[in-house]
Amino acid sequence: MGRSTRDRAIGGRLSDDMQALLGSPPDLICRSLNLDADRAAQLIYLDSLVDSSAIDEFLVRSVRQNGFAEEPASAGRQFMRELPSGAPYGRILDEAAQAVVAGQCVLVEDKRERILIIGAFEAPGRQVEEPKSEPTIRGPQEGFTESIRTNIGLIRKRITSPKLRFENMTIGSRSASTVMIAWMDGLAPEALVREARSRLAAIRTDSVLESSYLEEYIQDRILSPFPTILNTERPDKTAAHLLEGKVAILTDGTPYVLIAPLTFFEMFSSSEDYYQRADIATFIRWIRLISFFVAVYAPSLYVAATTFHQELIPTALLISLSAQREGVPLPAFLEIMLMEIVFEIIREAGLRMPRAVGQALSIVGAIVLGQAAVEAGLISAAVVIVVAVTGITNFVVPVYSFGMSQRLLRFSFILLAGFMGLFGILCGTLMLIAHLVSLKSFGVPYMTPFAPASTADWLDVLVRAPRPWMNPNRLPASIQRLKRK
Amino acid sequence: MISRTQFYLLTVNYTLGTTLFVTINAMIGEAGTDAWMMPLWAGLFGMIAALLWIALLKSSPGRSPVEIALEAWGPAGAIIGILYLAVFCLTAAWALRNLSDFMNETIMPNTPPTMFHVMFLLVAGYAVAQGSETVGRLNAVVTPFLAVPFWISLTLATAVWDWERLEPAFRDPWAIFRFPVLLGFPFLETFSLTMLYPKVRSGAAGALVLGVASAALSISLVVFMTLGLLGPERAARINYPIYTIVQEVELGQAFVNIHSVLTVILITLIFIKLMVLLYAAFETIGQLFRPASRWPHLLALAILLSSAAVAIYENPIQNRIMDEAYTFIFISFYAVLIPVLLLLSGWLRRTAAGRSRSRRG
Amino acid sequence: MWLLILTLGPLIVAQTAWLVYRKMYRDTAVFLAVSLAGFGLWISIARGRPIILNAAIGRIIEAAKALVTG
Amino acid sequence: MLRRRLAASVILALCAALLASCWDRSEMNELALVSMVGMDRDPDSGKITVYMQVINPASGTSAQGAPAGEQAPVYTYKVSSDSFAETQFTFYKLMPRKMFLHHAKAVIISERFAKQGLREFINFTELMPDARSSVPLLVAEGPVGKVMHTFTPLERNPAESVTSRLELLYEMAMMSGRRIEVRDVIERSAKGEIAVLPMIAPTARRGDPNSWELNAEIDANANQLKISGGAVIRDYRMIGRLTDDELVLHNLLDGGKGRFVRRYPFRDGHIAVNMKNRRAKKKLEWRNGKPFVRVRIRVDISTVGMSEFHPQTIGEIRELEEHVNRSLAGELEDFVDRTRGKGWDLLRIGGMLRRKAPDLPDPDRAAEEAEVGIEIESRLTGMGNMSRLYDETGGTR
Repeated sequence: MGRSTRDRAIGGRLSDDMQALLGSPPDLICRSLNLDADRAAQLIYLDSLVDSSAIDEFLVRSVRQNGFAEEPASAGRQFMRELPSGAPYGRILDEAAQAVVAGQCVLVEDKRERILIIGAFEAPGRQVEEPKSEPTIRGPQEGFTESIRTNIGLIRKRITSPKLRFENMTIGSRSASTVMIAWMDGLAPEALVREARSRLAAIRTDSVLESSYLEEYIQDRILSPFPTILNTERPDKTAAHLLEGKVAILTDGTPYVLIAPLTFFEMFSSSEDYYQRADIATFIRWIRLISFFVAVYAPSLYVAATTFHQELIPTALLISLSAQREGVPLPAFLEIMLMEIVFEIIREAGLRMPRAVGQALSIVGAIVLGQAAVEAGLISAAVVIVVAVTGITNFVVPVYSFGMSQRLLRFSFILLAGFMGLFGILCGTLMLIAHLVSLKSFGVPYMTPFAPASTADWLDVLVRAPRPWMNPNRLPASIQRLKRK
Repeated sequence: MISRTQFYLLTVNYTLGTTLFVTINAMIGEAGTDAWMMPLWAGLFGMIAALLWIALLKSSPGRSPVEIALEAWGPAGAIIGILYLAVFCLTAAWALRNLSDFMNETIMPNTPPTMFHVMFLLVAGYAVAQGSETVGRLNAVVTPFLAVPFWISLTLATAVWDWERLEPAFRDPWAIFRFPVLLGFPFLETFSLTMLYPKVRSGAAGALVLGVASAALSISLVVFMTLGLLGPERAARINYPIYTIVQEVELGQAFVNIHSVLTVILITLIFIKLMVLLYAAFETIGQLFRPASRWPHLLALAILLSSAAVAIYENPIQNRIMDEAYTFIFISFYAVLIPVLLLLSGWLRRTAAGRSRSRRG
Repeated sequence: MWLLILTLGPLIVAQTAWLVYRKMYRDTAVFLAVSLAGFGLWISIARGRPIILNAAIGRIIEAAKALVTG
Repeated sequence: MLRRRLAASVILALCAALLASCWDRSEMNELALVSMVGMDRDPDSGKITVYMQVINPASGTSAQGAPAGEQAPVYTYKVSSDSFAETQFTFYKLMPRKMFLHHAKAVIISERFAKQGLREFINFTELMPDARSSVPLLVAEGPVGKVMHTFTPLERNPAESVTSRLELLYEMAMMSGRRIEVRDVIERSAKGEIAVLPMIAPTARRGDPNSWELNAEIDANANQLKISGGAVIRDYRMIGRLTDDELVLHNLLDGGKGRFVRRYPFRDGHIAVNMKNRRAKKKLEWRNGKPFVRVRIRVDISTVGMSEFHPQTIGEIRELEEHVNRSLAGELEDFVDRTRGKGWDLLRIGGMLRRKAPDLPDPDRAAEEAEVGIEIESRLTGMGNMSRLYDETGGTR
């Protein structure tokens, strides 16, 4: 008799205390399965996080058929494990609660006094879709999702090699997010993997909701406009980088994967380069390089040329420009500054606003700010052109975060140009180069393969050489440096 | 640690540094159509001097002259070190002032010189604070963007090339030796590079000598082209022949005035020179006083240099007179005399030690 | 003149204070030595009687010559 | 911490400097774009008069669209004072905008000024960093003021009109050389050699120059500028003139590479020969102690425009070439003799001697008694669109 009460106690108590502990949420289910007289069992789970069909069809049935009689296999700790029955009740309760909120299902068999934790996790989430931020015309159209297991699958399906390594870490005292380091064993330098591991381990934070959280912790220098870690939502890109011996960091709950190390010129090569014909890809790569310079320098050069060094401008052009400026109230510097800021505002608005309104915005932007401002004589037409060109060229670069840094640079250069003309631009440029060459990403100089120079790599940086011309087993210089260490 | 190539490029750019702006017309004024031979023998002398420094540096590897002085002479060495600090600062101030003179006389007449000084000091300070690697790599990255436009513009200018301007040649074989300042100014000044020398991975010696040699060659080539493009009559009179050349370059009918771009590109050379000197000064401070912080001392140096650049000389004319009177003596004092003394003392100590060891044995 | 003092003064003072606060006394000494030299030079410029370093070197060398020749 | 403070101070400094609206900054519409400069010097009073022709940008389309009504393409400002430096500043009594010399296309000197000597002006321009010495220098026949106050038809901006005409004259008629820029005058004069500058003159006036009926005037010869003749400059001073005819010959000897037409008596009529200079080389030789200058010129001739005669046989071709050689050489020889007679060393023999034989005691004497031999080698390369001419008897011959 007393036995039965005690039995009653363990299952019931657990479920009651669970209710209390979680504040009796609506989605907490405590099912008590009444089997034959001497076998009763309790199922405790959150039905918002578990696959209820799996529970009904698989769990309940196997419990009925006494499927859990034998010891659970040691393998698959994730899937099913048994709490040591001898443990103090408090600890059991905590572990059970932790398991339940993690989307697992707690099975209490009163008779045998066993508490099994069975993974039936199935969180709501979207399917694999086309990557939003970096679409390609040719090449795979699938992108990472928020579920880390899907992402791992997406990578594995591209690299079917036993050398592909994943290492699990849990970061965030509250969110306890799953983070995985992925690398190719043998390709990736030991030092790199060790570095990544130690940097991730050193993170002290309460939550990781997006990989950018990690990026801020593990990047080499905080005060820099340039990203030193690549983030992508393309599995094929990730695979390509892994095969170059780099390290990828997957974070649960975000489709963006971090890849390190990153060098400056890699930001000009998109994964599509390798799907296009070599010559075309090379051409496009150069276009990107040029448009980078245009995006950064065009407005400042305009300011410098029109307010400091007018002799640079061909006579005819100078005449028409100065004719345009007749009666324009603002100095050219302010004109450009104003238009640039307005343009940034419009762009930001365009990003945030609901799709339906976009049309209206573009009309306002185009007509009101362009034409009207010119015709009202507030802005000279040339300025509008310059700003428009820079705005467009800014979108050419394949890495979004790099585009952001370009905007930052652009404004500082305009400031310098308005301050001291070409000399100011020169100073800014030297400063920029000094900064770039001093940057490092996971111990790799940012400007590799140019400073320090390794001519062998130029074949894949300045041009996109046809694959047959390139040695498939050759790792990029950045990785080789790390290997040498 | 910087690579051999980077050190080589540094040497070349450093030597070209202010030379292209200051001495060309003086050379041509001295030797007329044969002026292009001057840098060659001066460069030869510079190479010999470089060999002397290399001998000194090889005598105790991985040490800069300042450190060598410190370990050789103790407190006296410290005084030498402070002297070197002063010398580096002075040379840097010189470079800065040449820059602002040039800018004021050419494309930006109204900007106060100090603005130029401060801007360059800021950038150079930032670069130096990042360490020798940054200095080397910055220069390596900049060099092509420097050399290509410069030589292209000179080639474009050859539209008005005229061999008649180079005649009569070889009038007076001794004329080319009548300008000893040249020994001191571009070539002995490369001594500041010995502060970077220990930072070079390997083969720094070759890089240094080769650098001086190719710098001498390119200076002589520039002088040669100046003669062929402007003729000795004009080139000897104009203050900045290079500026006049690029001013008269025409890119077709449209771009008739590209000089401001080329000017701004050219002054990068001065920047590199300044950067090296600032690095040398900063390194000297570091080796003399072993400070724990970097930025404060760069700030202090910036203050000192920005003032020294204004006070270094009253006006370019006075500067030229002083140059021709004293520069050579001044430079050869710290770049030849002191290294020789250091070398001798080191050699004496070594022989003495050897003898004592043999006596003991 | 005043502008100069207003710009440089605070810079030097703040920097020194920071160094002292960080207990880097040797650095403080070096910093003050160098920066005050510069400051002095600035003052001399601002007062319109700059010390022309170039001429100073010249004088030194002349003196040295005199010594050597006796 | 410290780095951030430094950065902040840098930004502050920048902004402060910006607010102080920097030193060399000037908006485009604060500039007076000088397109042409004219100069005159009164021989007795020594007063210098400078004309600045400034482009009027509003004559083009402006930000507000096309300008209302007809506007002058250029305005001419005039200032006179005792020295160039002073004129530069007195201009601002009249000029509301900053003088901008970089785009000046041509400099025009009055004949009397040229005769007094240009050294002062040359030094002034060379001293000014923003004045390029690579602009063509023209000598105005008669008062320079007239030239500066003349619009040119078709190419409204006189400076443009002048420069393009100089180019065309060089290409098509060799009536203007390559060495007509300020820097060439400097160099040649410094070498003690002769430079020849083009001359410009206003044509006959008709109607009121300041009224707009001029734009309705069909006769493009009236009320405009004409470039013809050459001013001989030695030692910064104008010492004489060359006619257009002589100008062609001089440019040919000077190594000009344009095409030109000469008309020679041939058989029982004349032929107009179309020539293009290929190579002109001067060589210094010594004949019994006297310098001998051998000039070798290779010209390509073509039958284009030779409406009188068309060679049919090899013999005729040779005959034509021989004839051209002889006549051109003859022309050149007596041109050289004539000019040397006047004491103008247009072949620049003196300079040549100074270069090639620097140890000569008195190069000028030697130059005077030097002999000149001119050899022409012409080749028939081009031909017109006909292989034989319509040679009926109609028309003149």
